[in-house]
Amino acid sequence: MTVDKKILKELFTRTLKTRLFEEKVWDLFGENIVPGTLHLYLGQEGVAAGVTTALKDSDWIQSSHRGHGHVVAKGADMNAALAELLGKKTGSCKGKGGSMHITQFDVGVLGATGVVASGLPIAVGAALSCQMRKTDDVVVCFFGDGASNNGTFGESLNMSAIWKLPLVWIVENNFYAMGTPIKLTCPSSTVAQRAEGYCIPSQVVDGNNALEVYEATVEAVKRAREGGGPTLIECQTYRMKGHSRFDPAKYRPQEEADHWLSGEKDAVNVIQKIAIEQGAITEKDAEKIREKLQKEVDKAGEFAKKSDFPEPEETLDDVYAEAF
Amino acid sequence: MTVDKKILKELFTRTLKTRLFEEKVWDLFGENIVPGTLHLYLGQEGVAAGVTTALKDSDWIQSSHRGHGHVVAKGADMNAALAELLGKKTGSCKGKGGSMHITQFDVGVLGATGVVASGLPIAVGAALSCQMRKTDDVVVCFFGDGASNNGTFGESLNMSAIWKLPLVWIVENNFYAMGTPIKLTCPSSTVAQRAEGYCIPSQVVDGNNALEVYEATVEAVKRAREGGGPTLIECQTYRMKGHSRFDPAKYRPQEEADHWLSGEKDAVNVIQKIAIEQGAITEKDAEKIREKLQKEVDKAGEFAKKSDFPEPEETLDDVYAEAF
Amino acid sequence: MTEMVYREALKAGIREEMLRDERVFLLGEDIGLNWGGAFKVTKGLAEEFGVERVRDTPISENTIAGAAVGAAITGMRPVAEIMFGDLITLAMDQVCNQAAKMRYMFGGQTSVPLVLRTVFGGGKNIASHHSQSLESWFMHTPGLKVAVPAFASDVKGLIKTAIRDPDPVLFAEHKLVYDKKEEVPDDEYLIPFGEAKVRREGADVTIWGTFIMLHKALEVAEELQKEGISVEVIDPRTLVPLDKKTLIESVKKTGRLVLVTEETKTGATTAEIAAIVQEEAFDWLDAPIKRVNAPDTPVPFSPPLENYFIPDNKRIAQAVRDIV
Amino acid sequence: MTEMVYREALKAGIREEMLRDERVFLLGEDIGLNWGGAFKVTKGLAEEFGVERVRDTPISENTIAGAAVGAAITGMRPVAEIMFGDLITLAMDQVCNQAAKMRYMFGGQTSVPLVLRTVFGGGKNIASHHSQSLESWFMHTPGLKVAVPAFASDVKGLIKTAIRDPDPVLFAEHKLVYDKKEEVPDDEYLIPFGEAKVRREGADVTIWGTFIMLHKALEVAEELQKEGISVEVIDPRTLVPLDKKTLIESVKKTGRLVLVTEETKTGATTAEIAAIVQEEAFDWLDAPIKRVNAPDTPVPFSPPLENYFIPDNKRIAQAVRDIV
Ligand SMILES: Cc1ncc(C[n+]2csc(CCOP(=O)(O)OP(=O)(O)O)c2C)c(N)n1
Ligand SMILES: Cc1ncc(C[n+]2csc(CCOP(=O)(O)OP(=O)(O)O)c2C)c(N)n1
Ligand SMILES: [Mg+2]
Ligand SMILES: [Mg+2]
Repeated sequence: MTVDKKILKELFTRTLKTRLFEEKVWDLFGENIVPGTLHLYLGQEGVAAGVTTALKDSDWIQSSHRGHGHVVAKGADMNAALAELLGKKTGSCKGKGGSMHITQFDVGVLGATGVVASGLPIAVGAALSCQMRKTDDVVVCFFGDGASNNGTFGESLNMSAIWKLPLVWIVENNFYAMGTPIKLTCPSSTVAQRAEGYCIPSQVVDGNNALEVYEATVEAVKRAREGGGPTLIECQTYRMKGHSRFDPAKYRPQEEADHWLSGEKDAVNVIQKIAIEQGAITEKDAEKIREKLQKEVDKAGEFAKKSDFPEPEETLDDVYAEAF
Repeated sequence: MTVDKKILKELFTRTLKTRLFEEKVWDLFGENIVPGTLHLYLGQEGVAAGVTTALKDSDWIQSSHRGHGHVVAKGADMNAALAELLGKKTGSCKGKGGSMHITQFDVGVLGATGVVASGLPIAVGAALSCQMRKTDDVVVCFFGDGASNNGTFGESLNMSAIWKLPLVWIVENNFYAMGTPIKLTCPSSTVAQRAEGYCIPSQVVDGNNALEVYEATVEAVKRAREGGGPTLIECQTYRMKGHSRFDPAKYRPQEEADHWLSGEKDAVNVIQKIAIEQGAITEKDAEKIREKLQKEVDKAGEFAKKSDFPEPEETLDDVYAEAF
Repeated sequence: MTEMVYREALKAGIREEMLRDERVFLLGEDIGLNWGGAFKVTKGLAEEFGVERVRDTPISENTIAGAAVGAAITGMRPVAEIMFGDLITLAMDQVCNQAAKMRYMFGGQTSVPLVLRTVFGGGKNIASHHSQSLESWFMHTPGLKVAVPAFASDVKGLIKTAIRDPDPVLFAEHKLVYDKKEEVPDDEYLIPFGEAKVRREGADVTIWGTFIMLHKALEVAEELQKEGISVEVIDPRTLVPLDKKTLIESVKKTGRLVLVTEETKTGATTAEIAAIVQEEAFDWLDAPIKRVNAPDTPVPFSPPLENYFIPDNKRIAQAVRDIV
Repeated sequence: MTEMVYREALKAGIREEMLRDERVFLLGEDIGLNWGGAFKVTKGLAEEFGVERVRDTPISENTIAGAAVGAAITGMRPVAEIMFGDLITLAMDQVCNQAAKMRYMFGGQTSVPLVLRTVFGGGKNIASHHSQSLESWFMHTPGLKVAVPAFASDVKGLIKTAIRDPDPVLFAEHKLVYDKKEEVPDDEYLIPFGEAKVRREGADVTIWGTFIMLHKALEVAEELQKEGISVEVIDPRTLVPLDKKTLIESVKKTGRLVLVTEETKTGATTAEIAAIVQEEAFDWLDAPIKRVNAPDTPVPFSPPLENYFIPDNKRIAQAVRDIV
């Protein structure tokens, strides 16, 4: 596949933006102003960037509990995203959702969810809706290696296959579910192997390489739009931090961590190198892009911090369309 | 595999016994004395007979909603089984369970269940228990093609694989889940294909041929006992009647039904022919066996009919080990 | 007005909505061509509207419910069916964590206009896994609305309201009311949620109940009239929203209240109603509120046991006599 | 006596039982070597007893629960953990249809001696999918026992009783009590199920509640004492079996009752308690029974919202003042 230079630049930009967003979250967390827990997307940016760059605005994504990166890459308003993480009234969910439910419907995010693997059935329904309404929109569903052990996985893959839904399944295989290494819970060497049982074509790609992810997604999206049904793409990647807020991830073998967390494997470095090599951007462009994004992110941080908390009574709003 | 003549005779006997039992149930149903609904095993006897003949007494089976055949083949007391179907106090569940919960723990039946696919997790736990208690018992779990679309299927197959449990998964693929043909709900041509995703060896056999089923089960049980983990066997078969009590099964294509319901495919005929050809029994033996079994079954029918219903107040018993 | 059974009135309501709004579609197990629903509610609709809009699904309860969620939030109006209420146990995450909470946890970004139809109740001798009455679980789930139509004239107006409602509705039916006949208006009509119906006026005691128990209560009221006891019978029609006003006014008039449902007693909807009434009409109560429920046991199979389990006219009448 | 936190007392109880009975084993997600349980309850046990007996599982809630059932009915004593109470939604079939009903529907043929540990409650700002209090669902499930330990001195004795109980026990914990300290007996002790504990004696009003609300109630009682209001505080310790006697006696003494739990109000356990007390102590009640619960909303994320959601000392005190 020859990839347009604009696309390469976009891939770099989205990867970096997602990274900078998460670094900001990490800083705010350090300031102790992020309530609750956090599942950072740091390290996995290549996946969200690669996937979402292959989508059009009206396509949908279904996120997981590790959702910041997905919404940012899909084009979220970062002010509203960061404000949500801080529990502010200006947050996209008015402070009701927080990290695990960070969602921006208007940019095509169906929802982030705290229940592992619960997004898969929802993605099935959304894709069915796209099909029945005769749109040419597709749905992409992100979930983790751990999620593929939950019952909804088989049910949802199957339903997507029998109805030939316009759906792309993205497994973000970061080799751990909390502290549990995938080797303990998955007998095969890839998650992708499970797709065959449902006659769903699959592919394994380097999730830290946004270009590889992009190319695989383009192909899958094309198939989906043309009525060819679902595809599963396993993106192998790694968490830069632990699972959640307070996890130092000491259970990971040093060698493994060193490999994945090396500069060479870093998602931002990987796509920056490719983009420069292929003449899509210069070192200087990269710097400029970084500066611009950093400013945006910083501004979002300020916005979030300055925003007010919701009034206590707002607890009672939004349970139903109309209160009764 | 060369199969002992005793085994052939046993296969014939169990197949026939299961058939006669179900015919008796059908008769009682005709007399309008079977309360509730019924999922007859008629037609699928080769599966239960083939599987259970490969087991020892202390091995366990987990049944489904179509459980009469499983319990009878595993050696159930037919009096208690028939009495249960009639809701009698002398039933194996004291009349509390009926057709969908027909269970005889003391002959190694873990339970029949009304919730499709709910037996799979239970089989996982029983097999884990066999493993942890260092017995050499194995667990066999029966379920339908339709059940393989439920979430517990993937969860349970996976757990059995990662822990190398002494478990044999028996899919009774009768090509329908109620009125829904498998073609509508399963994208692959076999259910067995789904086992590969979990690195579980599998095999497809003619479920109307008890010998084939037996041979496949012997191999699977051997693997399980030796610590080699689970196997999945898909037994292709067909319901002689509709799904349940009042289903005339008109939705089945005539040609398909004719094929499966022909004398040649009939589970009793198939194993009788083999047993005779291989010199395990003569025509006359077959007749004698049939007469003997018929008597047993008739007696069981009489027993069941004559038995009393439970007292209404027994409703309150057996909720907990001790009432409070 | 046309006299028809509940089942037909329900179907008529669904059909009218499907004709009115092409976004309305049905999904569930065996609801389509070959079966028409386990209780034949949807019989004929697949023929009329096609198998896309009356969609048979695999046996995947959690994904059926989740697919309804995904379709609802992207512009469709799904009416999903769970064949038996007991099987919602498999879909509780999608129903209670996703459908019910989405509007809220996303801060009002989306509506979830879906209907989940299911059927509760015993009386068919189909034992513990097919006879439960679980409506109190859903009454305890903020974000859900819960309809409990018991009469043919109500069910049509209520299903139409449910389908048009912007919030997720658990639409609970009951096996024994499907065949109940009543005059049903021919013209289009909608019954607003949250409006109870006084099914019979009386002065001495109020009976509040649901489903088949209302039919029994009306019979009991008739009997008791002969003894000079005047019974008012209230049908809530929806549990969420709950019409407290009609009930409280009735209690203020009669001073006595009997609550009757088929649920097992502890934690039933009747507990909530009792708690509310003693809170809000304490000074008007002339006697303790009586609850008539099933005992705290699973539902037994055998007819004499199930008959004992399900409250009968005698128990209802006795409860009334106990407090007047 | 040694002062220790609830978490340690709970672990000590589990550990004693594992030492006493080798059939006792633990299974759940991340309970083992790398994590020790999301709330560190099982930390160190895998090191002591090995990974076979402290078994990390895939993310498969329904199969975790079902595996516990299968193990329990074949001779083991499983203690399964569902990481968050909200996730039992995925295991409701195995918990409520299988574990709870097996003894009954099989007519007493088997016991199901398992413990299902999980944790309820908010206060950690982890939003709608990780903060619920769902105990009333299980109180409404005949066949289950339900323990609700709120104090370190109770939890050890209760978990030991739970593990030895022949029936399935839903052992509910609460996130905010894990760090509560108390003197805990050094010698082995068991606390029988169904015996409430009067945590504080008083004359004017009774408070009955669970979990963290009991800790708040005790603080409130202390405050109110200064105003001359004497409050009795009752901890049920188990909801099933329920100690009505202690409660009714207390109400007969005080004539006033306030019920306090963190559950959303409609259909909470407090509804059942209110219904019972008005039934059994109607003539002793000098005022309506007051319920203090969370509002009927999902649990919000943002701190000011969650603080509003969870009943605080002020609301409890106000409820008391309202009726004395
Ligand atoms: C159904 C369910 N089970 C357990 C949890 C607790 N939990 C949260 S994240 C997580 C690990 C998920 O692993 P994976 O799917 O690989 O995603 P990752 O965190 O690695 O991105 C677990 C067990 C949950 N939230 N939902
Ligand atoms: C979880 C669940 N969903 C639906 C049903 C209703 N139901 C009972 S049997 C059945 C079909 C099962 O098909 P299959 O597993 O192929 O078994 P078969 O009846 O063909 O033996 C259905 C849908 C149920 N009992 N449980
Ligand atoms: Mg992972
Ligand atoms: Mg089948």
